[in-house]
Amino acid sequence: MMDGLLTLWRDTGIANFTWGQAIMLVICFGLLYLAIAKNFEPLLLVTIGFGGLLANIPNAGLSLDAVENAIRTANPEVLKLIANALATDWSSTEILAKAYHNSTESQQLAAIQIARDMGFENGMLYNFYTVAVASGAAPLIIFMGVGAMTDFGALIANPRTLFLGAAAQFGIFATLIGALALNWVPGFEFSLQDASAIAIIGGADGPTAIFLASRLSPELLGAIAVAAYSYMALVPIIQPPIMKLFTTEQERAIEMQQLRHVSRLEKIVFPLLVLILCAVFLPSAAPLIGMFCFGNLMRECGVVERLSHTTQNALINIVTIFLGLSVGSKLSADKFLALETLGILALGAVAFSIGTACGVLMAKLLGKISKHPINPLIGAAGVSAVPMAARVVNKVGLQANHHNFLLMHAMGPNVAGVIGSAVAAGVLLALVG
Amino acid sequence: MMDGLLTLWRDTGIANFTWGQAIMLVICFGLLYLAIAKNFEPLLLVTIGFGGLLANIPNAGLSLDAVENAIRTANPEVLKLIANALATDWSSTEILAKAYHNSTESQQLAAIQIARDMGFENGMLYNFYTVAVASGAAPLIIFMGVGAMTDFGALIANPRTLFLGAAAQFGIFATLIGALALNWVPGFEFSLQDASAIAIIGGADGPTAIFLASRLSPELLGAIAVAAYSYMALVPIIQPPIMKLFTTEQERAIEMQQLRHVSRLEKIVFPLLVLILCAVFLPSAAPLIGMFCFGNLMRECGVVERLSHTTQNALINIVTIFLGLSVGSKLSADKFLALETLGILALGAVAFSIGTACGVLMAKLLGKISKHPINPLIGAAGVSAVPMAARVVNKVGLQANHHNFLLMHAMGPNVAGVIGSAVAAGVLLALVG
Amino acid sequence: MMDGLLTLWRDTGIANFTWGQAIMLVICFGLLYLAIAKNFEPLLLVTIGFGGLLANIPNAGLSLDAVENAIRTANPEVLKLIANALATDWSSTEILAKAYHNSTESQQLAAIQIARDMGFENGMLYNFYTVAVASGAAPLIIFMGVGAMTDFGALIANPRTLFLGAAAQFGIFATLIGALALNWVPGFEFSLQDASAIAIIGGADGPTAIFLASRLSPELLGAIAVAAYSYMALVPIIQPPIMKLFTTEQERAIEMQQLRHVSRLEKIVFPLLVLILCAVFLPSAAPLIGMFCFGNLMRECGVVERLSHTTQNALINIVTIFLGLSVGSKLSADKFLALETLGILALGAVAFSIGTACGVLMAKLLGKISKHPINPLIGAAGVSAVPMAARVVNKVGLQANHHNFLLMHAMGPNVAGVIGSAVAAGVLLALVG
Amino acid sequence: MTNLVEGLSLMVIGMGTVFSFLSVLVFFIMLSSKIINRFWPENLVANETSKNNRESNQDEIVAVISTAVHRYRNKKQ
Amino acid sequence: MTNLVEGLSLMVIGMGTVFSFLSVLVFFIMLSSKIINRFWPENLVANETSKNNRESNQDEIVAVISTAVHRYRNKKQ
Amino acid sequence: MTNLVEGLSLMVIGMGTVFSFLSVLVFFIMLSSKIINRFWPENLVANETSKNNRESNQDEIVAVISTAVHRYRNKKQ
Ligand code: NA
Ligand code: NA
Ligand code: NA
Repeated sequence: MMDGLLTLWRDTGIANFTWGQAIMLVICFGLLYLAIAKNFEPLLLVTIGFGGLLANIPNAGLSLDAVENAIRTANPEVLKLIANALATDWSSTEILAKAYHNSTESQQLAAIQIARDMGFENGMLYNFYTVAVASGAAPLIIFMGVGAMTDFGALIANPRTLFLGAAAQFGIFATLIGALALNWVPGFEFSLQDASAIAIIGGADGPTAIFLASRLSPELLGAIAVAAYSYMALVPIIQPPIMKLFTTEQERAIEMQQLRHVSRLEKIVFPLLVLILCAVFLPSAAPLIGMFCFGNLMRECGVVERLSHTTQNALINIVTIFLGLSVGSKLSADKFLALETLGILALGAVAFSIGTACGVLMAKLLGKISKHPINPLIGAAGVSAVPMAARVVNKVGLQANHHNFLLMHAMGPNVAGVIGSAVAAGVLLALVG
Repeated sequence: MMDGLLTLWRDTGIANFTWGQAIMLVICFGLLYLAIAKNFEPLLLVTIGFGGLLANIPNAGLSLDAVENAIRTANPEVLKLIANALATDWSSTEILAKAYHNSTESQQLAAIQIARDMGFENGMLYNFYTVAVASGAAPLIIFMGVGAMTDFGALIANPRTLFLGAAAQFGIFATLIGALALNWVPGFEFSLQDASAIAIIGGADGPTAIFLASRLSPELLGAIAVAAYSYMALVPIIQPPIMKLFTTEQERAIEMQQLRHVSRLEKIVFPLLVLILCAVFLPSAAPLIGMFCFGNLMRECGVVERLSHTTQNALINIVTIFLGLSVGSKLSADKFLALETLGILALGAVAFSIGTACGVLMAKLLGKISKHPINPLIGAAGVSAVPMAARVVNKVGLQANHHNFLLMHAMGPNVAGVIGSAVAAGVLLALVG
Repeated sequence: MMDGLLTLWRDTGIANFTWGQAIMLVICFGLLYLAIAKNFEPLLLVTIGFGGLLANIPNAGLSLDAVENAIRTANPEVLKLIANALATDWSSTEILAKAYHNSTESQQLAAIQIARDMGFENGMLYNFYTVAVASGAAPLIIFMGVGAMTDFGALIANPRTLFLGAAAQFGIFATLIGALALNWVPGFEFSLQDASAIAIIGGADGPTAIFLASRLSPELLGAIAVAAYSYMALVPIIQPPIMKLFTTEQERAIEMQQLRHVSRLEKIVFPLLVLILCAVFLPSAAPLIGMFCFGNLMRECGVVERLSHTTQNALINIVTIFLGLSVGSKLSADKFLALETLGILALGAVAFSIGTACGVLMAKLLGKISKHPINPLIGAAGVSAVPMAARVVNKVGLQANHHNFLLMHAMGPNVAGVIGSAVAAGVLLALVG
Repeated sequence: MTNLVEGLSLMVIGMGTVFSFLSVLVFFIMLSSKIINRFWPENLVANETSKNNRESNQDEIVAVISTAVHRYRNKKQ
Repeated sequence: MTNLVEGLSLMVIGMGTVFSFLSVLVFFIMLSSKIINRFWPENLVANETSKNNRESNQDEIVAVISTAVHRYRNKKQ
Repeated sequence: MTNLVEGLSLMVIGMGTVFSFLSVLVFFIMLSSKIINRFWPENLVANETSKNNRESNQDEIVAVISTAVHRYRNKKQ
């Protein structure tokens, strides 16, 4: 019985808490607070935040696989067998864990078989992560759902707003340079892959960021996803000053012509057109753009309404829950509480700001060569962050002119930004992946 | 930077398009056109068509597994390592790919481990196919949903209509002979498995056809599924001339007695009865019939309405999306643009026609020995294709007699056809599988 | 053709029925009868019952994996190859099957590869079991759904009712002793793991019981799940006599004060509080309590209503279907028709009775030291069995006093029982798992 | 050629099985219907009354609304 | 026998843990309720007013419809 | 340092690709819109009529109900 009590005590969180875990729990509570009290992207930040809490429960091993759970026990016999399977020596559990992650697939399989034979199992969040994120499925399915929820009418009515969505992607590539430049600061060592994954935060598009990070830099996934969703939630705070800096009161007051009616057939053809261009010019963007166009075609074609309805509701909700928990499982202290995370947060803010500025400047340029007046504010919506950025544009526009409803005009660049960042992600996958 | 541009160019679709892929894209657009503009079985043809588009994006490898993607790169070093794992030599990528598919499970595992070690991954559609179709899960879950949506009242009220559903299955077995006879034509080499998988098109039942093809002849799955759904959509064009050929105007004008009321208990007992018979006489049909009866029991038992509702909506819709994409992933040029596909399309048309004719003839026979009048048209509904075939019967009946509403009477043979083809599939699985 | 007929005959259920399977079919029909006609926990008993039917179809092998299906054929060549992979001799198929289950993971993989090479496949129910139950996912997701459906208002308004939920867990540990004591009866050989898995029936909580059994004693899972849900359905019959035995008419007539209003913020803080305590004191309960609290937070936080709605509807329904079928797949004759099952059923009844009695006695004790009157009946709701037990309390209370509405007061101990048994499960996992 | 023979035998066995299976099913459906309607007949009247009750309520509501619509329109003219 | 002893020790530890855990939970629930109701009390009046508003609208609609039904029925007689 | 150069080349290629891709898309959207609106123009009138029909029915119902509410309230005063 003393044994039992001792086992139970050794098992408790108090006896095993590390400072890192405690700090991570506080950070995750912070995310939950922002989501619940401040309504910051609650669908993702509630699920990511809670996943982070679960992942940082000491001694529960929910985000570890069978081998990592076996290593965690630090039982010398167990460690010896695993080291044997990996064909390495071992001096500490950290070194063994590192060796496990760097070994070949067949060595890893051998280690897993040994861990299973000894009764160790994958943690629940690890399983969720494997099925939902490592496979790439969850962000793609979410993207399909976003496609099914997006009306491209405004973009088709005024296709030139695509240039605004293109310009705003400069935030991505500027951040890429920034991330590489950070390597001059001691303590940072971002590879080209890492830098690309970080840069995509500037795309202001959650599923794209998670998908790219899961392909290029899974270690940084947690920090990147948190940064992406946090800044998307902060759009109403980040964007207005930048928008005002680059425009005059007069420009912000410009009223735009009403958009023409877009026919059903145009809306059906649009996703197919985007898909063909993707197939012809940028196959590496096919997973993202393909699923997005599929969702949009289901929405617009009018003959599969039941599929479209389920995609926009039950399916996207289910996948969101597991995507959030899975991303949260990557918020472990050893990965998140690193200098890199601070760098990522700083770079993310830069990315959003540059993207916003480029969008606005491009809109000014476009306004000069266009017959119809263009309010430069709508360029800010080019970063995507649908539909928050468009709403911010509308609000800032109303401040300058009480009769100026820019919401519909901002929807064009807003959804253009989604396509733009998917294209940028495709380029990065093709060249860096 | 020139390197980057070159990589990107070598990666584009233009630089990699093959004629086959271009033709397949056109075919898939054709399927989408039929689905959207002509309302041809849109739930499956939109999803299959789009899956086919994605599968034929050159250089995207969405429908390939990690090893196939590694082979696709044609990097000699990579090929050497894989050939080594498969214990074969290699002269061309085609030969290596073939060797991979013909090697043992343990060799395949070794090849997969090597491909993963080198950073290759399964394409998204390949993952969907593995989870949804190769496991057999998706068609069975759809069948469960169909069971939950089917009301067997008309069949229970007039059980002899089961004979019509039985007769119409002759289309399956006649097609089986036809497929084997086609082997005399140079260029065709259908095995008994292939012929059986093709024959089931005559069952006019999508999930049954996909399930059987995935077990017996996965290579032909794409063509078989496309043929099955296309002909199901063409029922209003294929069936009427055959129905009129085998019946006189007078016969088609026969009015039938109103069906008796069927009690709730009878409807609950029915799926259990079918399951028992399946257990006793034809266990190989148990997956199909079992899931179908399970769905129907959930519908009728009245105590699990929330499960029944979800089965008929969210669940079947989600599974339909992934089933369609998975089936579409099998529409690759090398498999679809073969002589076999033409044979399959021809045989499918024959199968539907023979099934319709046999159903009608059986109904005439039944009418002669029955006390109550039987309109021979309802035999045509025996091919299944629920509920299209029953509606066609109703329409043709109304043409002959404006007061002749056959819809409810045709529902009996119509759902009987579903059970009949599941039984036929069971026989084929037992003897050929 | 004679060959074909013979194959088909050898394949039929009649030629292969064993007595055990016939009896199991009768038992499963009994479960369906209770579920449909008597409304006994229909969501689980319909699905488990039907899963049991499917699992006992002779020769269908729906609940077997590829190797077991290969062994079932009893083809000497096949058996030899498998025995070779397992590095054993073999004299009978039973011995080989046993050797397979006792061999190491790498031997099992080798056997699976051989079975696949020879064309054998996993049965459908085996796949469902692996994905839904063996991974631990399904019971945890259901628990998340239950969390999203539970209102803790009554518990927060009167937190001392948690002691009632604690006391009722004595049923669990008394049953644990009982199961071990049964080992004195010849024929019983419950290990500590088995006894713990059986004891959790006393927790009166389906997903907790299935989760613990799947971790500690998968062999007994079928019997444990059936016992747990059966007794939960029998709560209106089991509990009232015990409640009346330990209380006087006067005590049962005690009216309680109306509960105070609980604010939204209190309800949001509650799941986070429970999670922190779990993290600090009992990490082994983290999967169960974590998912439960996650569901409840989604419900209460008010910003993710679409996720909460899907969790309470589509998601929990889908998972229930596959959980039920998977549990049913464990109702095979060789495991269910054993002396152990009778022991489990007897122990389950004891567990419920002791839990009820302890809850009532604790409520009496609490009533003595509390300022406000406490009706001892509400202690019976501490076993959980939400919301049936609370309803029974209400009914028995009304019998003693027509103005005595105890439903809301019983909801406190009722949901406390859910947390209590999750804590008990955590202790068992930590010390026995 | 051998395949064709095999195919023919498959056809005979297959159609035979389909017909036997469905014939047995016809028999058992008839049997079960007879048993059920003799021993556990559905209380149609009770059922339909309760159903009618519900429906008649709905009917009444529909009637009320349509009358209202009607009167409203007549008044408009 | 050893098993029984183990079982008894499990029982003591188990019930001990359950009671300790839930006791601590009781304490923290009470504490948090006190803190919340002191520092962030729910503005019940405001909440219920907005709720009432919504509900009263519904109430009115229900009232209107039921009155219409009533009048319609009376007229029918 | 080499990385930075690579990054710069990535930026040029990336922004180039994004702009080229979206420019081609702009062109094809305009082209397809022109083709569609010339050869398969949406019969807006027909569409809107059928839609209006549905909507006008709903409008009427809304009108009836709101009138009923109105009259009911006036009577109450
Ligand atoms: Na973007
Ligand atoms: Na059929
Ligand atoms: Na409990």
